[in-house]
Amino acid sequence: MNAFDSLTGALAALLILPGGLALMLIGLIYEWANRKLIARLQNRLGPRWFQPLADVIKLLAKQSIVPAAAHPTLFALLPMIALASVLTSALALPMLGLAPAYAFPGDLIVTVCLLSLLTLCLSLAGFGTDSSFGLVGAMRALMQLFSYEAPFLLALLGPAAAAGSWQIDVIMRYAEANPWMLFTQPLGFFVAVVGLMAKLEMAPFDAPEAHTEIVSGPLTEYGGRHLALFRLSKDTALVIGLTLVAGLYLGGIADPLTFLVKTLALLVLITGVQALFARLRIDQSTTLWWRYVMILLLVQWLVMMVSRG
Amino acid sequence: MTETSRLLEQAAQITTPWGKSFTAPEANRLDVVIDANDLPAAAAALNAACWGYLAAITGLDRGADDGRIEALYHFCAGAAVAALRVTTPRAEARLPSICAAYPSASIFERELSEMLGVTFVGTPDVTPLFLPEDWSPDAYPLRKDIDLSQPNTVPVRPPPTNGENGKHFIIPIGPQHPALKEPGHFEFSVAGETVIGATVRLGYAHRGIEKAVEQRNWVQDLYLLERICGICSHIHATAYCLGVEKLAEVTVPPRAETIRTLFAELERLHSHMLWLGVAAHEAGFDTLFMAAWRDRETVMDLLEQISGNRVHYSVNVLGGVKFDLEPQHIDALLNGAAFIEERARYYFDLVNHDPLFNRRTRGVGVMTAEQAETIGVVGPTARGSGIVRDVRVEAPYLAYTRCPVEPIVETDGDLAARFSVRIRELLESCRLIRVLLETLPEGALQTRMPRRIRAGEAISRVEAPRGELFYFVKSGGGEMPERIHARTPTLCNLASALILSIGRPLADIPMILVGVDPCFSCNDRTATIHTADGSAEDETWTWERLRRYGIEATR
Amino acid sequence: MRITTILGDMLRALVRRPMTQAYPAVRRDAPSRLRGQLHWDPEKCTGCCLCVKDCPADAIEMITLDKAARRFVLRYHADRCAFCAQCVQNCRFKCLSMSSDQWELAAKDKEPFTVYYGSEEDIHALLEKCAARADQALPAAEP
Amino acid sequence: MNTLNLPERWRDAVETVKRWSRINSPWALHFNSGSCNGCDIELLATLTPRFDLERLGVKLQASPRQADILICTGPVTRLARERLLRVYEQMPSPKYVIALGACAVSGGVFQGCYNVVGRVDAVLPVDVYVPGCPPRPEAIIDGMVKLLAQLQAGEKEKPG
Repeated sequence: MNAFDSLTGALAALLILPGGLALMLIGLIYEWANRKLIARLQNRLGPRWFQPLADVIKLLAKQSIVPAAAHPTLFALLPMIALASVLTSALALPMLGLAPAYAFPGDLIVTVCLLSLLTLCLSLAGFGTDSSFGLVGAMRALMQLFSYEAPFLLALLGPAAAAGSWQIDVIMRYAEANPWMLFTQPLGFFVAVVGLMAKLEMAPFDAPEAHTEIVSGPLTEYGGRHLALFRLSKDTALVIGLTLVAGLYLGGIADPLTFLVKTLALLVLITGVQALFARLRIDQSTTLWWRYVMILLLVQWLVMMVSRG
Repeated sequence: MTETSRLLEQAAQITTPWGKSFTAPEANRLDVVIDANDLPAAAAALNAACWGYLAAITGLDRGADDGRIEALYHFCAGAAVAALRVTTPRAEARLPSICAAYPSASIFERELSEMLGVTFVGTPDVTPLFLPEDWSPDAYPLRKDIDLSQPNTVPVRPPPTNGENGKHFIIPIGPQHPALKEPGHFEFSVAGETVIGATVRLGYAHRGIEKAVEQRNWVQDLYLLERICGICSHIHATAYCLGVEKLAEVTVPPRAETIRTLFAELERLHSHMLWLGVAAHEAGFDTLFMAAWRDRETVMDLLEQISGNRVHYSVNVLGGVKFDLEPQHIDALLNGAAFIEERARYYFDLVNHDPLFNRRTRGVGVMTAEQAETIGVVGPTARGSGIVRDVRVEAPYLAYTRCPVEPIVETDGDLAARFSVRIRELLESCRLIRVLLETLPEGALQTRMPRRIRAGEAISRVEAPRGELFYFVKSGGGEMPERIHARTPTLCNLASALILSIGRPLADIPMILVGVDPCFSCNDRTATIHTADGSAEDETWTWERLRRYGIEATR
Repeated sequence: MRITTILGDMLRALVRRPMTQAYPAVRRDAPSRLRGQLHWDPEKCTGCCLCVKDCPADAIEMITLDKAARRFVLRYHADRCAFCAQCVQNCRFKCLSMSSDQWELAAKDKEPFTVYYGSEEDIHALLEKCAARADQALPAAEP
Repeated sequence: MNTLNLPERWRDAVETVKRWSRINSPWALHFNSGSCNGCDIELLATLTPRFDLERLGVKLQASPRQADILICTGPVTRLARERLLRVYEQMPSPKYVIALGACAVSGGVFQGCYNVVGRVDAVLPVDVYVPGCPPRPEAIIDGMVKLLAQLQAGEKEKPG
């Protein structure tokens, strides 16, 4: 009963009270940092600092059209579920150096799964709109999900195994006390970063919404406030993903300063990779995951097991 | 010109059994008048002797007084152009098809039947090409007596529906689609991620320019034809000017010739760089897109500085050019060429060595030389498959006669080869710009042109950035042309893209489409390519069927 | 296999200033040959109408008020103009020129696109005449 | 928003924020209704490093559902007319239309061609006209800025 109380309390804090809002705001700022850096890498000026905020407010204030072919309730509900699941996944994370709102053993798995719910919602949104672009995009999103999900989770389990716990704040405390796992498990770090990019559907893994092929993929028919919610959930997922990987591999995030420095450093790395590559075809991307990344991970685990004896 | 005269003599010999009269309107041309019934036999003889390729079929309405419609079958070999001329009564226009010998004639024949109301006996396809669905079936736009003040419409058939069609899934692309900056409607049937069929509906940019030129005077037409295409505007205007100047027997001053050539090469530079950017964008490689367009601004600046406009430079006037080159322009051009050269080397390195980008280009959309020959592709698309087809080399015009061009050829035939060809052409264009500036003659810019052009017919062929551009200009001696026929390089290349896309993953389609650098405002046609149900293999395409669609387009 | 040749370009872009021009804030001069809005100087015009004849877009109308007194008004339609400069070429008396400065022509309605050139009183006279014959005013203003 | 019973002051504030967001985040959709490509490549050029419209918040959207401004180039051909209307209908309001280039504004050199319906405002309500053949990228930005200025001034406010 006590656990339930604290859970609902934490949920309320995240979803309704400033916690969730702050998280979304950080997400918008990170989106801006990402776009600005890409622009600079392309020798452009790039967006102004308030750009993502203006985008979201504008979308919220716009007329929203529900296509005739879509199920009206599902159409409106999916973005909300996506945002809620992403926000819920932040429960177990120590953000900005604060203690996690609701930590429990095994919350690492739950967090990653809740993040995947975003992709599932996106796919369902694509399937639900009866647009051929949406369908193809949804198929691609799912295909990609199945290919990166396992390696990504395994890559995050590396630090967990090292720390001997599946609870995020325990692992992070272990990470703080020990040498950075970026150096002890470099392959795992590599897979975690690439997996994060795939999870966030960033180039070169943006095949599900490759707009030269399938317009905007699953979101083709989405506009107005539904789109705004999806964008917010994606931005929030970006922050959560960065926190996870930075906390686990870059030696923990004890205070707000290290949190900012480490997540932003990771963002810069991801953005650089994003600008550097051409888009992978969906078949190339799945091949990449199963043929190369899986092998890398297995090597990593083998080394870990051998070194532990 | 001995090679050309030898070719023409050979053509005359081949067609002797059917020829009723042989004339040579220009040094490199031969007109053979034959009887309409002999057409298939004569065409078959030319085909059997491998004399050139079918470049275009021009239809002429000779008016109510004459009572006949004339069709000109242009064959080109090197610099030589031989035309078979046939006539048919206007009231009941009927011609035998030559698709048996030249499958590529199909689209020309469809155009003729749609625009002039000629019935082709034995042609495989008679569906309308580029007029809207509600266009009246007995209004022929290019006939002289059509009343275009009427809407000429009939009630429409319901449009085809998108989405699931039978058991296949159809992905529509266009006319409004981010991959296409221009309108054209494609439908790809897919099984999973694999394309198993492709159709295209063009005509979204069909404005009816060939008819409009007959209602405007010679000078106005220059600007109208320039606006066939915003990317290769100068070359359209140049082709037209060359034709009209030939008719008027006006010689353009050498300085003007060089300036025209210079602009043609600048246009090639900007067009190829634009293409490089767009192709990179299709591959999801936005950094390269931005870089290519950033560097392209150098060329745009040069164009704007010299001509006063970034896109429709309108450098040409009939009889010469408008704008002279000042010393500071020459300096700017040399600097610009040096810069582009440096960047082109860098891009060449990039597209050949970037591992992820190469995964999207190597072995994608492979077209063998034999395939290219039968489909009838032109320009860089053909040169990427190892075929030297470049009018600047085969039949030099303007200043290319003084400054020879080195043809750029790659043999792999895939997208990577097309990238290489276009980027190496950037280098070649930079070299040409330097040579042209070194040998820039002094003198006047314009020769006076008469307002009325003496009656006659002229053919001009030029090399647009996308391939050979063929113009046929006919004057009746008045202030307005009687007929202008422009055959643009895009459609034959586009047909190749549709053929190559079958059996490929959907993600490759934008790349393959863009690989041929399609230009829909240049051409407005419908080509339909279907595969048999359920089969995703190229084998469903016989060579005959392939060839039927490998055709040049007209406007 | 080289890892991404474009990396060098990206890093160079990062240290260099962005290439972006701050256009609405900073307005750079266009090249002197730029073909902007057409200008007409009535001083030397003989009313030969060669400019009108060869205009590909019907953008120029020469309205003769009094041929003998050389009173002409030139009505220019910037919205139709193709900025090809053929009229400038055609004019034997160099009455026409294209501004290198007036190229920001965007407007929320089409009113500013119809420009009258000529002396004040001629334009006034013409507009009055048009108003008087409101039924057939502004010949061919709307195609 | 209007159903909420907010005090006048608050409603004004909400309106101001809405307008601010609209002005700072104009997402555009490009439709070619039969143009010669000239305007299209110049529009594309405004997105590239030299002009970079992203600094004004402009993003070229792929789907009409996500666009605020329809940028239309070229004279409207008979075939393109239906499509143009359909794309416009798919856009959520408030929506605006920019007619780009002489052909879109007036028909340009293609006036009277048999397959051309005519200028864009014969089909759709146009908010800003940008003449030029084609307009320079700066002139396109100028048109965009003039549209945004209209929004700022509160003109053309449409229910949304």
